[in-house]
Amino acid sequence: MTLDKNKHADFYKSMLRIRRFEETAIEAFSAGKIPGFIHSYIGEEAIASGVCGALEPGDLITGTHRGHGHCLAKGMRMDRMMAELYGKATGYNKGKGGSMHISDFSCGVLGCNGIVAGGIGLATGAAWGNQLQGNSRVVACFFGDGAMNRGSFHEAVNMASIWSLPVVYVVEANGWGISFSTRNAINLVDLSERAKAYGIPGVSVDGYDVMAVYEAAKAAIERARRGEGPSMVVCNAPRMRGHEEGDPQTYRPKDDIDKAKKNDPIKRYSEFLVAQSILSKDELKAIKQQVEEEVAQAIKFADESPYPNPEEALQDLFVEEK
Amino acid sequence: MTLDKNKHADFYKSMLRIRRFEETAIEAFSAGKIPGFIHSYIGEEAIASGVCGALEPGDLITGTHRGHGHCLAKGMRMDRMMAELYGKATGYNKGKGGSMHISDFSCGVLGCNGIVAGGIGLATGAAWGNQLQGNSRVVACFFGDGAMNRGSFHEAVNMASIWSLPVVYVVEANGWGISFSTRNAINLVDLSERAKAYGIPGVSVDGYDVMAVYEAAKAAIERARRGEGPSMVVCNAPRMRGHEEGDPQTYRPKDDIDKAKKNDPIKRYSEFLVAQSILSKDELKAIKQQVEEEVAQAIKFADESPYPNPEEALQDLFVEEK
Amino acid sequence: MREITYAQAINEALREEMKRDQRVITLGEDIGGIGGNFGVTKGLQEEFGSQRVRDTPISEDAIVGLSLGAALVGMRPVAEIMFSTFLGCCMEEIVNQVTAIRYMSGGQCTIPMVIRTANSLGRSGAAQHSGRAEALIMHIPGIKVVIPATPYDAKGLLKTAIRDPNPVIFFEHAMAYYGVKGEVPEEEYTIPFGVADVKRQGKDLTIVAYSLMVRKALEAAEILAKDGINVEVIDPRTLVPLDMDTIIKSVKKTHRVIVASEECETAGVCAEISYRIVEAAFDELDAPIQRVATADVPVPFSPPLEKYMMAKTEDIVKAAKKLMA
Amino acid sequence: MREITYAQAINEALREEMKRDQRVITLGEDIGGIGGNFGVTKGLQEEFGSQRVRDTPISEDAIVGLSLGAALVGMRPVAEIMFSTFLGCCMEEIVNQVTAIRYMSGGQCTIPMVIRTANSLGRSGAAQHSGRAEALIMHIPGIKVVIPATPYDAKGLLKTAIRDPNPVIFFEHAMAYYGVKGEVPEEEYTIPFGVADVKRQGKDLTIVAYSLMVRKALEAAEILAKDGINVEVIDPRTLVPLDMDTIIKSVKKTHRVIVASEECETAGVCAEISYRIVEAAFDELDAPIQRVATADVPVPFSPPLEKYMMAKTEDIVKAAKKLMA
Ligand SMILES: Cc1ncc(C[n+]2csc(CCOP(=O)(O)OP(=O)(O)O)c2C)c(N)n1
Ligand SMILES: Cc1ncc(C[n+]2csc(CCOP(=O)(O)OP(=O)(O)O)c2C)c(N)n1
Ligand SMILES: [Mg+2]
Ligand SMILES: [Mg+2]
Repeated sequence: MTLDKNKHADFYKSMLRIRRFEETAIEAFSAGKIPGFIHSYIGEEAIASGVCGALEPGDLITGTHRGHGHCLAKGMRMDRMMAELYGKATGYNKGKGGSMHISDFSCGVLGCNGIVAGGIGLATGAAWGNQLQGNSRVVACFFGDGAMNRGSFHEAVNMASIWSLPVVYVVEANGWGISFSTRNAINLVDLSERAKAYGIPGVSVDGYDVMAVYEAAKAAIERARRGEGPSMVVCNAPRMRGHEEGDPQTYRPKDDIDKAKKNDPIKRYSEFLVAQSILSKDELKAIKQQVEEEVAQAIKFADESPYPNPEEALQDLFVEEK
Repeated sequence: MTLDKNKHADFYKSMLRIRRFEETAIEAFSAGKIPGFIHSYIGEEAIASGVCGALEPGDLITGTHRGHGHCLAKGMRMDRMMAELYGKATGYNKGKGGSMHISDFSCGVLGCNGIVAGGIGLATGAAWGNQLQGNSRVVACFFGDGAMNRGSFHEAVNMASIWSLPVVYVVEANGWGISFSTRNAINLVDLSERAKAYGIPGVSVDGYDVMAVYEAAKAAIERARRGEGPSMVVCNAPRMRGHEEGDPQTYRPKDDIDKAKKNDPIKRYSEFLVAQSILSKDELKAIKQQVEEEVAQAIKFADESPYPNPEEALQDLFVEEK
Repeated sequence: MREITYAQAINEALREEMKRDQRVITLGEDIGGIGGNFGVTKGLQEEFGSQRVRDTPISEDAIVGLSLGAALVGMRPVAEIMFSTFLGCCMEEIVNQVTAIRYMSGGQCTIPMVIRTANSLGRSGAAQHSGRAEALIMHIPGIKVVIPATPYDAKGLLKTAIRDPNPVIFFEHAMAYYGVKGEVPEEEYTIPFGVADVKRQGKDLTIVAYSLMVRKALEAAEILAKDGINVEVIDPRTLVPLDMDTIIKSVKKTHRVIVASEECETAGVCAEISYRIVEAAFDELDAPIQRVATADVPVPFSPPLEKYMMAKTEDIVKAAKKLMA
Repeated sequence: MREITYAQAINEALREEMKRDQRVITLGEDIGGIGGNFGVTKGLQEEFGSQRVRDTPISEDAIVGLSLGAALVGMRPVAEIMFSTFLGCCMEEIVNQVTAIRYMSGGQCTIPMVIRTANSLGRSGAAQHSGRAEALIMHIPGIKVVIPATPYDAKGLLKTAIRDPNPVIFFEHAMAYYGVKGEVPEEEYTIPFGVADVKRQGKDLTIVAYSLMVRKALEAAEILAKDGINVEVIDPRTLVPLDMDTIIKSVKKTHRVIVASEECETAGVCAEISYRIVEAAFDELDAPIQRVATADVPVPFSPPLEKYMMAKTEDIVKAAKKLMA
């Protein structure tokens, strides 16, 4: 597949937005400005960027506890995301969700989810709703390799298969579920084999390669849009950092981490873009500049925003009927 | 595989015991003597008989809501089973379990289970316990084709696979989950394909053919006993009666039922035994006679047994420590 | 007025709401082909098609999970979980997803979905088919809990549930489906949530009861009437929201209360209602509140055992006599 | 006496019981490689090997299901469910299997298993990581419910739990693991179930509190002492069985009660304890029981929001002043 220059620029920008957002959030977290936990998407930027790059604006996604990348790639704003991480009133969720639960329904982000596999049922249900409404929307459902062992995964994927629902299951195979190696958790060399249990197509791609992810996702999304049902796209992308910030990864061989870092998907991609003369160094720099400005502005916004009024804790449970 | 005459006689007797127990229980149910529900095992006799015929005495099983056959094939007594169905004090479970929950731990029956897929986790855990104890016991875990879509199935089978547990998953593929056709519930022509999701062997056999079931089960059980891990044996055996007694099967084409009945596994097997001169008609008759006596005695026992004292309802919750 | 069964009332509510609003869909095990395990949805698939009335595999977690997703994109799913004991199979979806997502989102979305399920004590279903799960759900914020006793209430409340923009769980009772009949008007009506119904007026003693326990409370009231004890029976009908005003008004009149339910005794609905009565009307009480509930054991199969451990009419009568002594 | 953390106390109990009895095994997510998400099981895998200390996939239903099966063949599994909100993922196993199988079998088998899990309100975990699930489990017959407040209680009760031939759920608290320290003897000891501990003697007012709420109750007692209000703090330590004797004895002395808990307010443990107090000591009460619990909403992420909706020391003080007024 040959992609035009703009697509490449979009990919690069998307990946960089994620990387820089995460790096900045980690700094703020270390400085004590962000409560709770941070599961960074560093190293997996190509996955969300490639998949969301293949979606149409009306399409929907669900994210995970490691969900900042999903949100950004789908087009959410950095400032309101950062504010949400801070627990500020100006955050997407008014401070009620935090890092693991950011959502923006107006942007098609049905929510990140702190329960492993927690978004799979609802993503599949959204696809069902779309099918019933006869629209052509597709849902991309992100989850980790660890989530493939939850019963919720199994039940939802089976239902999507028998009802030919327009959903694409994107497995972010970073090789780990916290400290437990996926090699020990699943007795398969190629995780996409699991798709066979449901009679749906499954494919494995290099999750560090945004173009490979895009291509596989595009095929799966088009298939879904044609009404031919769900597919599974396994994106292999060795985890570059700890499970969450603060994880010393004592359980993991050092050279495994080093190898992952050496293959850094953004570094690789930018070198490729320049080497292939798709984008010049200056063009990349200009993109970087935009991203830096956005990040700086996001931190400023989050820093300066107020906390919600404590009494708001009791709001937003039920819709009050008029 | 050539089997000796005694093995055939055992199979025939086992299948007949199940058939006649069920027919008799159905009569008693129609006469209002049995409370609750009856999910008869008629048509599936070859499955439990073939599988349990391949087990050693110390091995364990778990059954389902359709579990009388599992219990009988594993060697449980008809009289105490029938008494349990009646809710009598002399029943295996003192009347606390009833049809869907009969168990006999001393006979290796860890219990039937009224929750679809409810026994899969505990069967797998029993296998884990056996593995830890270093004994060579195997667990045969029975469940229906409908149970394959429950999350509990998925989680437990995956765990059995990664830990190489000595358990054999026996799928009783009768084509239905109540009124819902398995063809509509699972997008696979051959259900044993699902085993691929876990990297374990899966095989499909004619569930009306006791010898085929035995052979497949034996291979799986031996493999498990050698410490090589779990397998899945799918036994295809079209349902001969309604889901439960009283089910008019309005949802099912009549010729589908007729076809199942025409292939009656016991009729087929007895004809085979005689045609191949393995057992004579007289020998079959003698077995029949024994079974009739056992059934008559079981009904008499159940009829004459007392109900439990009402206050016993409050016992057996916790083990009281001495 | 015509009399119909509890099952028929629910069937009518579903049919009318599906006619009224194209977004209303329903899904669950066997609900299409045979109208559900209890025949409650009979005829709906013929009328509305197999898209809007969907038979599902045996996958309770996905039934609830998919309903949630469909609700988030604007449908109004009604999910059936055949027996309330099976709620354990989809508890995560209820606890962490259905009840949490709107709140976590800061109010961005609405989740107009209903989970219909059946309690089923009293039919020799044994431990795994005799659920009473209302207390578990009542403890989880973010879902309304409806538990009707009569065909009239069932129909009017189910219509309200389907129109509610929030998650609602609707507890039916398997013994009521064909065992309880009652007057239901031909004309359309709905019943608001949070409005208790005084099922019998009285002045000596208040019995708060819901679901099938209302019938037993009324039976007990008849028996007690013969001893000159004049019982008021109040059915809250919805546990969330809970109409304490009507209950407290009654307590202020009678000064004696029994709270009766088929649930397991410990940490259930009865305790909650009792707490709120004590909180709001401590000085009005002439005696401690009596709780009549089912013994804290799994449900046994054998009829004499099940009968023994269940909350019964006689238990209410006994508690009343103790209170009046 | 030496002081250790709550986490260390649990670690020691596990280590000692695993040494004492070969049948004791433990399983859960990340419990081996890193000693669990909270480091509570640190060192156990090194000491006892990866067979007896098993890392599992993310499969809570199977963690509990397999534990049950292992218990049925004579092992003594201790399952860890990382956060108590995840109990929704294995609720069916708890409701219909673990708590039912012995009873359904007519007492044929024993199920010596423990489920360890962590409540975790108060650390910005937001709705899905701030569980308090004790009320849900308390309502289900067939499982003992243990919920210790101090390292001493945690160690002694966990040892008892592991030796108990029945299913036990053991609620720890993530904020206590390293936030609560206390004296724990070097010598072996166990604490029996069903024996409440008087954490502070007093005569004016009884506060019944458990888990992290004990600390807040003691803080409140200190504050109230300055106003001359002499508070007794009782920690039941186990909710099933529940030691009402000790509570009632205190009520008979103080005639005023606060029941305090971090759980969601409605239909929780506080209501149950209150009901039982009213039932047993109605005439001893000088005022309605006050309940101090957490607001009926999912837990919000932002610290000021979370702080606002949580049951706090100040809330107890306020309730006490109201009671004493
Ligand atoms: C049901 C459930 N169990 C356990 C956890 C705790 N937990 C949070 S993230 C995580 C690992 C998830 O692994 P994976 O799905 O591969 O995602 P990754 O973190 O690797 O991106 C676990 C076990 C949880 N949040 N939900
Ligand atoms: C978790 C759960 N969901 C639903 C049911 C109701 N139910 C009882 S049997 C049955 C069908 C089971 O189908 P299958 O597993 O194929 O077994 P079969 O009855 O065909 O032998 C259903 C849905 C149940 N008992 N448990
Ligand atoms: Mg992972
Ligand atoms: Mg079947």
